Amino acid sequence: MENDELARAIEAVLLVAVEPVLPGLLAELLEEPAERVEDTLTVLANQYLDERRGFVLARIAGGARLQTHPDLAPYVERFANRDVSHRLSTAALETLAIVAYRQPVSRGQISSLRGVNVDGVTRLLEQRGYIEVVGRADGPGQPALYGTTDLFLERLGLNSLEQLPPVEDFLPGPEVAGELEMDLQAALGVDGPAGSDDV
Amino acid sequence: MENDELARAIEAVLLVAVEPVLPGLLAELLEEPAERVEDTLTVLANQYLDERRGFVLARIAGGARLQTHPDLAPYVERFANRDVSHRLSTAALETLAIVAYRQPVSRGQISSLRGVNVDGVTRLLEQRGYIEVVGRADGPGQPALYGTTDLFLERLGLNSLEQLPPVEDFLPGPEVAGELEMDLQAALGVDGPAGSDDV
Amino acid sequence: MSYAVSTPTFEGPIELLLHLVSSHEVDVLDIPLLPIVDGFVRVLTEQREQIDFNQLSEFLLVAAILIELKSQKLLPGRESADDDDELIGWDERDLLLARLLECRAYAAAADVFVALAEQAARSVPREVGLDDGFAVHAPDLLAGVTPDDLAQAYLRGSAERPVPRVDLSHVTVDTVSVAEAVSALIEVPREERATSFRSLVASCTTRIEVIVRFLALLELCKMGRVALGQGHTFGDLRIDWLDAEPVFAHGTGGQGLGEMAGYEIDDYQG
Repeated sequence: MENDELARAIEAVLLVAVEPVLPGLLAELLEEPAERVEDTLTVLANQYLDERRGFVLARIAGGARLQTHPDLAPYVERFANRDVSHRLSTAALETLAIVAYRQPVSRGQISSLRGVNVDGVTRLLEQRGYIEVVGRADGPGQPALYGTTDLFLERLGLNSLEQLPPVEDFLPGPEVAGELEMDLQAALGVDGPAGSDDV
Repeated sequence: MENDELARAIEAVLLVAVEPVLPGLLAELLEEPAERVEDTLTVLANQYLDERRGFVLARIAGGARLQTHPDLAPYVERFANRDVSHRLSTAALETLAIVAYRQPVSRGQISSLRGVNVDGVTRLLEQRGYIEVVGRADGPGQPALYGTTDLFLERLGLNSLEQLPPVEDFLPGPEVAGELEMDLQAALGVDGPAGSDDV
Repeated sequence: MSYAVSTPTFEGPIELLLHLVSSHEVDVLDIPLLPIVDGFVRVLTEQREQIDFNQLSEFLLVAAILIELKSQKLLPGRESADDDDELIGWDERDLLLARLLECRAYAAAADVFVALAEQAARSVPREVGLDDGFAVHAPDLLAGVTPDDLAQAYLRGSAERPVPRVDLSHVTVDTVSVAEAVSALIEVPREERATSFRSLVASCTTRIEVIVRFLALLELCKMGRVALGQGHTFGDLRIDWLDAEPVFAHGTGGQGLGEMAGYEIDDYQG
């Protein structure tokens, strides 16, 4: 791969990566030697600084990640306070509930249960301190396993997870409940569930 | 704010946004006129293209967002496990097309056009977040009127509905229309339209 | 292969009859339709072993058009109607053709949607969210969410998405009227003055019943018979009966609530 192409590919991968990406993983993905990847990361990091971009390429725990330039924190803060909706979307609440009842659980498991990609939602929940990584699964890639936090219990006014309402008690069954909810929302003309995992 | 600083601030906000950011919100956050924000977005978008960056600034559903350059899809796909399992059926796609071009439209209207009951299909599209209730028709029962959502635009990579090709472009040419007419005559087992004398 | 009819004014294939009627060469009022139908039924009975279904459906279509044309002619107030309006058979067909063409257009548009979506999917958006240090500024997203909300969300979230298995679109659904539901709700025996929506619909087996019951509740609310409340966004509806005794439910004379409800709901405006 040409230098230019390698830099572009790395940039693209970093743009969508939720967690810091290890150079070894990049090397494997792009089928290039680790040193070349390291060199390109350095080149990109310097380029962003020289060009005074609004973001930097930071090295975190050995991995590489794009993040905002510290200078611009005031704007990012304003955005954070302004943009984030004041309650969880249906999709996010469902994801949180799955973590609460099924913990420890991996993103992949949640995703296959919910039928959509949940990376963005789990990250949001993790950032807010409602869930955290509590371990690693065996198997390929050792995916992170999530559980709920003390903050989560506190916010819900619970002393322990055992105080969560038992889910078997709820009638009618889950499908019916879900459908009813949706039909009623439709009947009421209020916003239905987003259907995507956007928050 | 200087041009350069404005561009950096916008870049930083786009980096932390999880959905397209409306220029109006940027203008408000950065306390700059909307036109300047628009201009800066254009400058940034062109800059990324000229510099052959690995990402682009795309305009989606009226907002701006950073996304990977389509060229790099092979690498990005290997990395990000994109959710492609949700292919829509032909029936769902055709219904979606009807909603997109005739919105606001009721289930009854879609159904009489397609000649079949479309309750299940509209429900599915609503669940996926591609369509939503945008109003109520007058008349008995005040049936819900559907329109497409921002997610629909997002999935199609469009900035607005105006970017959809005009539906007239898709109307079959005269030959197809003639053939259909003949099929129809065969199906109905009657002769040609009144006025022809070939009895 | 078509069915030949024989009437005092016309003899020949039934399609030809339709054509002549449509082109005003034969007045449909001069054609007695009953013998035509009877004759066809007789032929059918004779061929019971080997009914030609094409012929059968063609006959039904043409006969239906003729009957419609004739009934329109027989109805008063249609004399001034446009000639075009009388050619209902052709109109229908043109409408059908227009509809088919439009559907073709939408099918082609759907193909373009797929292509656009495929192109768009080649670009992956950044959805990483805030950098770590910024989360503290965001408001508490769990405000107002109760453990029960969470349990419900779990059930919704882990429920398999319903997959429609059988296409029932050709089946006529029994209609449930809002008026009936209003009467039923009024007559529901109740020990307590308050209940919840979920418990009210626990016995419903279809969605339409639930929806109708919901509309009936709204109707009762409008009439001042119940008060509705929803504590919070994900919550159940709380229903308070404002009259412990159903006032008109068993009344036979005068204007019962049921009748009144029926009357109002016929003009239901939400």
